[in-house]
Amino acid sequence: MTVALWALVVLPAVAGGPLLLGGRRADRVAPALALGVAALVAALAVAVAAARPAVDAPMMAGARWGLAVDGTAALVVPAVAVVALLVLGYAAAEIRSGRSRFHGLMLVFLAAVLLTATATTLPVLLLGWEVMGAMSYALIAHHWRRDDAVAAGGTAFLTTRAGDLGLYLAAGAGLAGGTLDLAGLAGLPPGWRDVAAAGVLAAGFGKAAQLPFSFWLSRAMLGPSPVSALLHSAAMVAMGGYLLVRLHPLLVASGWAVDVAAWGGALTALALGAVALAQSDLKQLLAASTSAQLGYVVLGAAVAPAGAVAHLIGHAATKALLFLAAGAWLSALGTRRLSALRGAGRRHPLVGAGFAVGALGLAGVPPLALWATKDEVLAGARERSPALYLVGLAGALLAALYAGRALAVVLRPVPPGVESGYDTERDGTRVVTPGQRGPLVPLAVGAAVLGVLALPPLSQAVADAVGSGPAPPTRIAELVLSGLLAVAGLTVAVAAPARPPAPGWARAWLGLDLAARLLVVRPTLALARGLARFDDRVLDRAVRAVPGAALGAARGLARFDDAGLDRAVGAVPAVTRRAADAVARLDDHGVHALVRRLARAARRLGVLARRPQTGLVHQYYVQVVLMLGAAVLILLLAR
Amino acid sequence: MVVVAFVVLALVAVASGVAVFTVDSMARATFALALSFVAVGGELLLLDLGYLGVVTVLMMVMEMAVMAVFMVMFMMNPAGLMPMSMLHNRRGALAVSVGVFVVLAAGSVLVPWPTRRGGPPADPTRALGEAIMGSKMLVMMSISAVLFATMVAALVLATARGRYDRADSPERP
Amino acid sequence: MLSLIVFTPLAVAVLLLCWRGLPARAVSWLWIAVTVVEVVAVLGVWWAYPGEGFAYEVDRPWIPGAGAGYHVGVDGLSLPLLALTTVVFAACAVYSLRRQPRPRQFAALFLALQTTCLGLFVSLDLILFFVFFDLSIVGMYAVIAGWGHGPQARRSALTFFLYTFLGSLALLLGFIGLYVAAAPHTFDMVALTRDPPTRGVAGALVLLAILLGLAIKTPTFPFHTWLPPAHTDAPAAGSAVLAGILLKMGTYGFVRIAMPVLPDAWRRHAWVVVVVGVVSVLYGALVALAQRSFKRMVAYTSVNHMGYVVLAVGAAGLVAGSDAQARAVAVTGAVTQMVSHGLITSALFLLAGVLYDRGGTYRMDAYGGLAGDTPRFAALTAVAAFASLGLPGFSGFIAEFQIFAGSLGSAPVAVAFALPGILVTAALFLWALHRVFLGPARHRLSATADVTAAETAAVLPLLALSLLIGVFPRLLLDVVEPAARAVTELVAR
Amino acid sequence: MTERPLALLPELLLLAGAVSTLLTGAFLPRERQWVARLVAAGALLAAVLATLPAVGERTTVYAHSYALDAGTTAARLLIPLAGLLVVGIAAGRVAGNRRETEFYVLTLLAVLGAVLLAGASDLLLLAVAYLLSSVPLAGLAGWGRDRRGAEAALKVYLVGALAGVGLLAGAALLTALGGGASDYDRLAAGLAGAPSTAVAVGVVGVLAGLLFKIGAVPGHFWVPDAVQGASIPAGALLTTVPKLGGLLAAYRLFAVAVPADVVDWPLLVAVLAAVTMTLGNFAAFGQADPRRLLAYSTVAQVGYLLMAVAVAGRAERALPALLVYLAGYAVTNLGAFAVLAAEPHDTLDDYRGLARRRPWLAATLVICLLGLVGTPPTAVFAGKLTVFTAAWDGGLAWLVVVAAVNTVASLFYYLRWLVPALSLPSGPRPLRPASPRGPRVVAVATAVAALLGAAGALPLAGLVEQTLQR
Amino acid sequence: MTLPMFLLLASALFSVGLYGALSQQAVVMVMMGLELMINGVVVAAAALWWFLAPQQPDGQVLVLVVIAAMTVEMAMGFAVVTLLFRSSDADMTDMAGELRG
Repeated sequence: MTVALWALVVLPAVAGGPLLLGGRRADRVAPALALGVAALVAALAVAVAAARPAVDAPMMAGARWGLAVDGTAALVVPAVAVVALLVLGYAAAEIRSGRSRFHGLMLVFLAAVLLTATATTLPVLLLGWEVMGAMSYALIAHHWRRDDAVAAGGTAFLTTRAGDLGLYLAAGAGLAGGTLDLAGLAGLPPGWRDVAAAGVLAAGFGKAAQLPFSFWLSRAMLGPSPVSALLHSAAMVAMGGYLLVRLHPLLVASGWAVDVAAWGGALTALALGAVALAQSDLKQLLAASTSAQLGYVVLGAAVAPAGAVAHLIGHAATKALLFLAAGAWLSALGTRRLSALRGAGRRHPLVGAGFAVGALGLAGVPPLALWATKDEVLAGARERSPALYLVGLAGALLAALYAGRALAVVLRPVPPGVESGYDTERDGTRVVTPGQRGPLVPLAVGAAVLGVLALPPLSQAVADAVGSGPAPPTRIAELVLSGLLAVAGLTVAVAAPARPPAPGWARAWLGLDLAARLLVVRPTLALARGLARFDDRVLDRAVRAVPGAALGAARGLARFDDAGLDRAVGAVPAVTRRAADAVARLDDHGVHALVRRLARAARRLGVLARRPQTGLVHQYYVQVVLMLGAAVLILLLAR
Repeated sequence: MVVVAFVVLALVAVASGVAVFTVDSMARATFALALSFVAVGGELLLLDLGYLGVVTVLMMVMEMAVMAVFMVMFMMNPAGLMPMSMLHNRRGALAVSVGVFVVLAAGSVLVPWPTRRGGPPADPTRALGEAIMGSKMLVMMSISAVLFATMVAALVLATARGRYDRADSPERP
Repeated sequence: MLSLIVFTPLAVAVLLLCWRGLPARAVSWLWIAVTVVEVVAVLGVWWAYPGEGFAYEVDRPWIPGAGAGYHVGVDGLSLPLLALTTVVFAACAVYSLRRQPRPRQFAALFLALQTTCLGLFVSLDLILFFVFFDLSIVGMYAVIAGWGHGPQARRSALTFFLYTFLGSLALLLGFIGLYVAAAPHTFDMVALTRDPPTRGVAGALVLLAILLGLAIKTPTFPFHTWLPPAHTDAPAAGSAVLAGILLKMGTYGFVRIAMPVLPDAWRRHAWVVVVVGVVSVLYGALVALAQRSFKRMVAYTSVNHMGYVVLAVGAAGLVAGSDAQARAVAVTGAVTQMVSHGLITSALFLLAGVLYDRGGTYRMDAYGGLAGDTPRFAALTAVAAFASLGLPGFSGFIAEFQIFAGSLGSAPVAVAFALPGILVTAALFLWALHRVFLGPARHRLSATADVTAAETAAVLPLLALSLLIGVFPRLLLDVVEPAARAVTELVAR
Repeated sequence: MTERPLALLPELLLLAGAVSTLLTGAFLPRERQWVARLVAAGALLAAVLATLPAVGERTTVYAHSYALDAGTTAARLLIPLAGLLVVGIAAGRVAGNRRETEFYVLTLLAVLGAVLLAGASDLLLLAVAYLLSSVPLAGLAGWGRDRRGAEAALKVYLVGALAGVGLLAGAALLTALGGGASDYDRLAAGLAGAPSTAVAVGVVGVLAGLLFKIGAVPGHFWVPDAVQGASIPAGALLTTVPKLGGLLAAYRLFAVAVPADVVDWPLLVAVLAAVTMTLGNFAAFGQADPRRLLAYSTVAQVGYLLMAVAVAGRAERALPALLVYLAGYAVTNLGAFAVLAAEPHDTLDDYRGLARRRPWLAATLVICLLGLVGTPPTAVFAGKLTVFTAAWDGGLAWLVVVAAVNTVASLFYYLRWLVPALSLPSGPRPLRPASPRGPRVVAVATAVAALLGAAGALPLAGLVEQTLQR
Repeated sequence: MTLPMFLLLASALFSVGLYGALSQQAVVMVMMGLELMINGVVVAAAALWWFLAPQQPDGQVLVLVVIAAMTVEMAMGFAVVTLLFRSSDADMTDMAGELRG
C-alpha cells in the first residue's frame, strides 16, 4: 500500500514531466496518456483512501519527507482524483493547441495537489503547494500569445505566493519551536505558535481566494475552461480551505486564529456573493461564487471541520460541473456574456440540464449537495456566534439569487437575433461534442447526491474521519429554513425580469485588483527604479569619491616635499580647496565609468607626485637637506 | 697663545671659505678654498695631529692646483679671470644654510658631550700607523680598491677615446 | 589525489599554450575531455568520502620563511563546491564548442582558472587560499579583457581587477593579523580553528578586514558595483564561471575561515552580517526588477541570492536564544544555496549568452514571443528561471527553505524583512519571461535560432542537477549537514 | 685580531676578477672582448661558489670590522648572482663596444662595493664601502658617454657626494659618541648612554648615505633620471645591486649598532618607508617611458623593503623576510629590465602587440610586472607576505595597511604597461625588431625564477633558518 | 681651547660649504662647496677624536678616510664635468635638466 501512496504522487509527476517538455511531437498521444494516468491515479486514490497508509523518508534536518492519508485526506483525495479524471476527459475533447504541454501541466498539477493533500510535514506541503501555484500560472497562460492571459497567470502566481510566504514563516516558527510536522504545530510554544497560525492563515486565504486576495481568481478566468474547472473550483483553491481544515487544531490552540478564519470566511461568502450577483460574465460569476463558497469552507474549517470537508467535496463536484458547462457553451457559442447566453440551455439541452442541476445545487435547493453541507457549516457557526450565523445566511441568500439569475438566463427561450452576441471571445463551433458532454453526467450526479455526507448517518462517519468530535446535531428547522431561503431567492431571481442592480464596486470585484496595483505593485516598481538609479549614480560616485580624497592627500604630500619653503607655507589651504573642488568636480560629472575616474585621478596624483622631480640638481639638494632636517626633527620629537 | 692661534686660524678658514663664493672669479675662489684648507691643516696641528695636518695641506694644495688647471681647460671663461656670478635660488640657499648653522652651532654648544676617556697617546702618528696596519687593515685595503675603481671610472668618463680608437672610428652605442 | 585533481587542468593548460599547431576542434575536445575527467574524479572523491571531518589531507611545508604550508583537504563544506566547480567548468567547455576567437588560449585560460578555483576550495592554509583567491582574479581579468564583448570590456575588466584586488588585500591583512595573533605563528586553518587566536578589539578589526575582502568578492551591498559591468561585458562562459564559482569564494570564506577562526568576534558582530544580508537580498531583488538588460538582471539576482547566504551565516552567529539545530539548518541552507546558485545562475548566464549570440543584444524589450521560434530555448530558460526563483522541486527551494526556516529562530525580524525578496524575484523572472518569450512576436529571429545541441548539452545537466537536488536533497545534505553542524558548534564555543 | 685572509675569499675573488678582467681586456682586440666577459662572469660565479663553504658562519673578522653571518652570506650569494644577470643583460647591448671591458670591470667593482657595504660592521668600513660602490655607479651611469648619460652621471655623482658628506659626518659623530670605537659591537655599548640629540644627528647623517644607496626618499632623486639616462644594463645594475647592499647595511646598522631606546629610529624608518612607497607609486602613474616607470617602481619597492628594516631586531622574522623579499625583488626587477633590454622602446604604447611578436617575452613581462605587484605565486609575493607579516609582528600594523593600499595603487600603472603588451597590434603587423639573445635568455630565466619564487623562496628561507639557528 | 669651539668652526665651514653647494650653478663651484663641507667634517672628526676618545685610533683613521673620500670625490667630479662638457658642452647644473618628471 505504501507503494500505492508513493505511486499516487509520483506517477502523474513522472508522466507529466516528459509531456511538458515533449513539444509538438507528443501532442497526439498526450490526451490518451493523460486520461490513462488520471484513471490510474483515481483508482490508487480510492485504494489508499481505504487503506490509509503512511510513508516517510529522510528529507532535511528537522523534517522528514512524509506522506500519509488520514481521515480528511481519505475523503478529499479520491474526490479530487475523480474530478481531475472527468475534467481531463472534457479537456481531451476541447483543448486543441499545445496539447502535450497542457496535459503535462495538468498531470504535474495533479501530482502537486495530491502531494499537498497527503503531506505530513511543512516542507513537503510547501513543495506541493508552490508547484500548484506555478502550474496554475502556466495553465492560465496557456494561450501564451495573449499578453493579458500571461499577465493574469503572473497575477495568480504572485498573489498566491504572497500568501505562501506565510508558510515559510510558519516553517521558521516550527523549526524554532522544534518541529516541522503539521500535527505538531499546535503544540508549539505560544509565541511561535501564533506566528505559525498567522502564516498558515495567510497561505490558506491566499490559495482559497478569500478576502483580500480574491481578485486573482477573477483574472484567472482567462485560462481555458478545464483549468477553471479543476484548479479554480475543485482542486487548488479548495486546497486553501483544506489546509485550514487540517490545521484546525492549530487555529484552535492559538485562539484568535479561529475568529479570524471564521469571520474571514463569512465575510468573503457575503461580499463575493454580492460580487457574483453583479457579474455580467458567466465565468466571472462562477469565479466569484467560488470564492464565496470557499468562504463557507474556511468558515467551516474554523467552526465545523466535518461540514467544511463535506462542503468542499460537494462544491468541487458542483462547481466543476458548472465550469465545464460554461466551457462547453464558450467553445460552442464563443461567448461567456450572460446577455448572449440567453436560451443556451435550450440550444444544448443536456448541457442545459447539467447546468440546471449545478445552479440549483449552488443555490442550496434541497435535496442537492450544497444545501445540506452548507447547513452543517452554518450550524457550527451558529454555535459560535449568532452574528456569524446571520452573515452566513445572508451569503446563502445571495448564492440563491445569483444562481437563480444564471439559471433564468440560460433556461429561457432563445430570443431572436441572439446570434449577434455570439463569438465575442472566439469563433464558436456551434456544436458540443460527446466528449464534452460525457463528463457532465457523473458530475451532475455527484452534485446531486453528495449532500449525504452532511446528513446522518454519514455525517457522523465524516466527523469521525476528520476527527473533529461529534458532528453538531442538525436541526430540521434550520434545514427547512435554509431550503426555503434558497427557493425564495431562486424564485425571486427567476421571476425578476430585469437584471438586478449592479453597483460598480461589486462589478469590479470590490476594486481589490486596483487596490493591489496602487498599493503594492506601483510602489514596488517605483522603489525598484529609484534604487536602480541610486545604484548607477550614487554608489559608483561614492566609490569614485575615494580617489578624490586620495587626491587631496597626495596634493598635501606633493606640497610637502615641494621645493622652497614659502610655497610649503601656503599649501594647507590650497590643498583643502583643491581637494574640495576636485570632489565637487567628481560630483558634477554625473555618471561616468569608474575606471576612467580612477585613471584620471591617478594621473593627477602622478603629476603631483612627480613635481619634486624637477630635473634640477640644486632643487634636489634643497629638498634633500630639508627632508633630512625633517628626519632629525622626527627623531628629536619622537623621544 | 694656543687659543689665539686657534681663533686666528679659524677666522682665516671661515673667511676664506666665505670668500670662495663671494669672489667674482673662479680662479680666486680656488685659491680661497686652498687657503681655507691650509688654515684647517693648521688647526689639526694644534691638536698635535702633525701627520694628518700635513697630509691635508698637501692634498688640498695639490687638488687646488689640479682644479686651477682644470678650469683653464674647461670653463666658459678661460682662466676664469673675468667677473662672473652664477647663482640661483640664493635666498633659499641662504635660509637653509643659516638654519643648518644655527642648529649645528646650538647643538655643539648645548649638547652635554661625554667626558674624555683617557689621554692622548704619546705619538698619535704612531698610533695611527699601528691602527692602519692592524685593526683597520681592511679599511685601508678597501680604500685601495676604491682608488682602483676611481681610476677606471674616471677614465671611462673623462677620456674621449678608448683603447681601440683611431680618431675616425665612430661611436657605437 | 586532490593535488592531482587540482593541478591536472593547469598542466593541460600549459600543454595547450605550448602546442601551437593544435587545430581548434581538437582543442575543444581535449578541453571537454579534461573537464569531464575532473568531474568523474571528484565524484570518486565524493563517493569515497567518509562523511565526517577532513579527508585526503596533505600537509607539507611550503614557505617556511612565511610559516605557510601546502595544506589541502576536503570536508562537507568544500566537497560540494569542488563538485560544483568541475561541473560548471565542464558545462563551459561544452558550451564553448561554439567557436571562440583564439580557442587555444581561451581553453588554456579556463583550465588554469579551474585550477585556481579547485585549489581555493581544497586549501586549508590561509596563504594557499589567498594565492588561489588572487590568481582567480587575474584569470578572470584576462577572460573579460581578452574575450569580453562590448565597447568597454577593458574598462569593466579593470574595474573588476582593481576592486576585487583591493578586497583580496584586505583579506591578506586579515590573514596576517590572524597569523601574528596566533601562538605559535601559523597560517594553518585547522590549527587556527583548533584554538582561535584573537579576542576583543583585535579580533573585531581582523574580522572587519576579512569581512571586507569576502564581502567585495561575494559581493554584498554596497560592494557589488563591480559585478554588473563585469558580467555585462564578460563572455557567456566567463560570466557563468564568475557567477557560478568565483562568487562562492566569498561565501565559502565565511563558513571556512571567518566563522570557525573568529568565533567570538563573529558572534559579537553577527548582527552586522545579518543586516548586510537582508539589505543585499532586498536591494538586489529590487534593482534586478528594474533592469532592462537580461544579463544585468541575472547579475543583480546574484546579489540577491548571495544575500540569502550572508543572512544565513549571520543568523548562525546569533547564538543567544536559538537552538543549535535551527542554526545548523541555516548553515546547511547557506551551503546548499551556494551549490544551487552555482548551477542555476551558470545555466542562466549561458542562456543569456545564447540570447546575445542570436539577437545581438541583452535588451529584453528588443525581443518578445520568442517561444514561437525557439521553443527549446524558451523551455530551458523558463525552467532555469523557475528554478532560480526558488520553485520547489529545484535545489533553490531546498536552500531557501532551510535558510529562512533556520534563520527565523535567531533573527525573526530580519527574516520577515527578507522574505518578500523571493516574491520580488518571482515577479521579475515572470516579467522577464513574459517580455522575452511570451506575448505576440516582436522580434523575428532566424529559423535556426533555437539552441544547438552543444548548448543544450551544456545547460541541461546543470538544470538536471538542480532538479535532482531539489527532489532528493539527501544526496547533498548527507555530506553538508555534519559539516554545517560542526561549524555551528565552532561558532557557538 | 683574527687574520684570516681566506675569510674574505669571495670579496678578494671579486677584486681580483676586476683587475684581471681589465688586464684581459687590455690585450684583446675590440671584437673579441667576450673573453673579458667570460672572465668577469667567471669571477662572479667563483665568488658565489666561494661563499658556499662559509654558509652558516656567525662571526666577525678583522677586529669586528666585518661580519660573517646570514646577512653577509645572503649578500655574497645574491649580489654576485645579480651581477651575473646584469652581465647577461649587458651581453647583448654592449657587445663590441669599445668600453665593453670597462663595463664589466665597473660591474664587478660595484658588486664588490655592495657586498662590502652589506658585510661592513664598522662605520669606517661602511664609509669606504659606500665610496667603493658609489664610484662605479657614476661611471656606469655615464658609460654610454652620450648627452643623457652625462646628465645621469652628473646626478648620480652630485646627489651621491652630498649624501656621502652626510655619511662621513654622521660616522664621525657616532664614532666619537660611541667612545671612539667605530665597530658596531662596541659602538652599541658606547651609544647606550650617549646624548640622544647628537646621536640623532649622527644617525640621520649615516642614514642619508644609505638612503641614497637604496634610492629611498630623500635619496631617491637620482633614480629616475639616472635609469632613464643611463644605458639599460646600467639601469638594471643601478636599481638592483646597490639596493641589495644598502638595505642589508641599514639592517645591520640598526639591528646591531644603534639601540632603539636612545633614538626612536624604528619610527623614522617606518615614516620614510611609507613616504617612499607612496611617492614612488604615485609618481609612477602616467609615466610614458618604461624606464622611468620601472625606476619609480623600484623606489616603491624599496619602500616596502624598508618595512623590514623598520622592525629590525624587534620581529624575529625581520631578517628572513628582508632576504626573501630582496631575492625576489632582484630577480623580478632584473627580469623586467631584461625584457626592456631585449626590446627597448621609448613609450609604453610601442609594446603593443608584443604578445604576438614575442610570446615568451610577453609572458616574462606579465610574470615580472605582476610579480612586482605582488601577485601570488611569484617570488615578490612571498617577500611581501613575509615582510608584511614581520612588520605587523613588529607592531607596525598601520604601515602594513599603508603598504597594502599602495599595492593596489601600484597595480594600476603596471597594468598600463601590460595591457598594450597583451593587446593585438593596432596597425599592420610590425616586423620583429632585432633583439639580442642574451637579454631574452636572461628574461625567460628570471621569469621562471620569479614565477617559481614562492616555491623557490624555500631553499633561501631554509638557509636563513639554519644560519640563524646556529 | 674646547670642543665646542672646534665644533663651531666645523659648523661654520660646513654651513658655508652647504650654501655654496646650494647656490652655485657651475658644477665645479658646487664641488668646491662640497669640499668645504668635507673640510668642516675633517675639523669636527679631528676635534671629536681629540677631546672625546684620543685613546682609540679610530678617530684618526676616520680623518684619513675623510681625506681620501675628498680626493676620490674630486677625481670623479672632474671626470663627470669633463664628460658633461664634452657631451653637451655645458658646465652648469642647470644645463643638465633634460631628464625630469
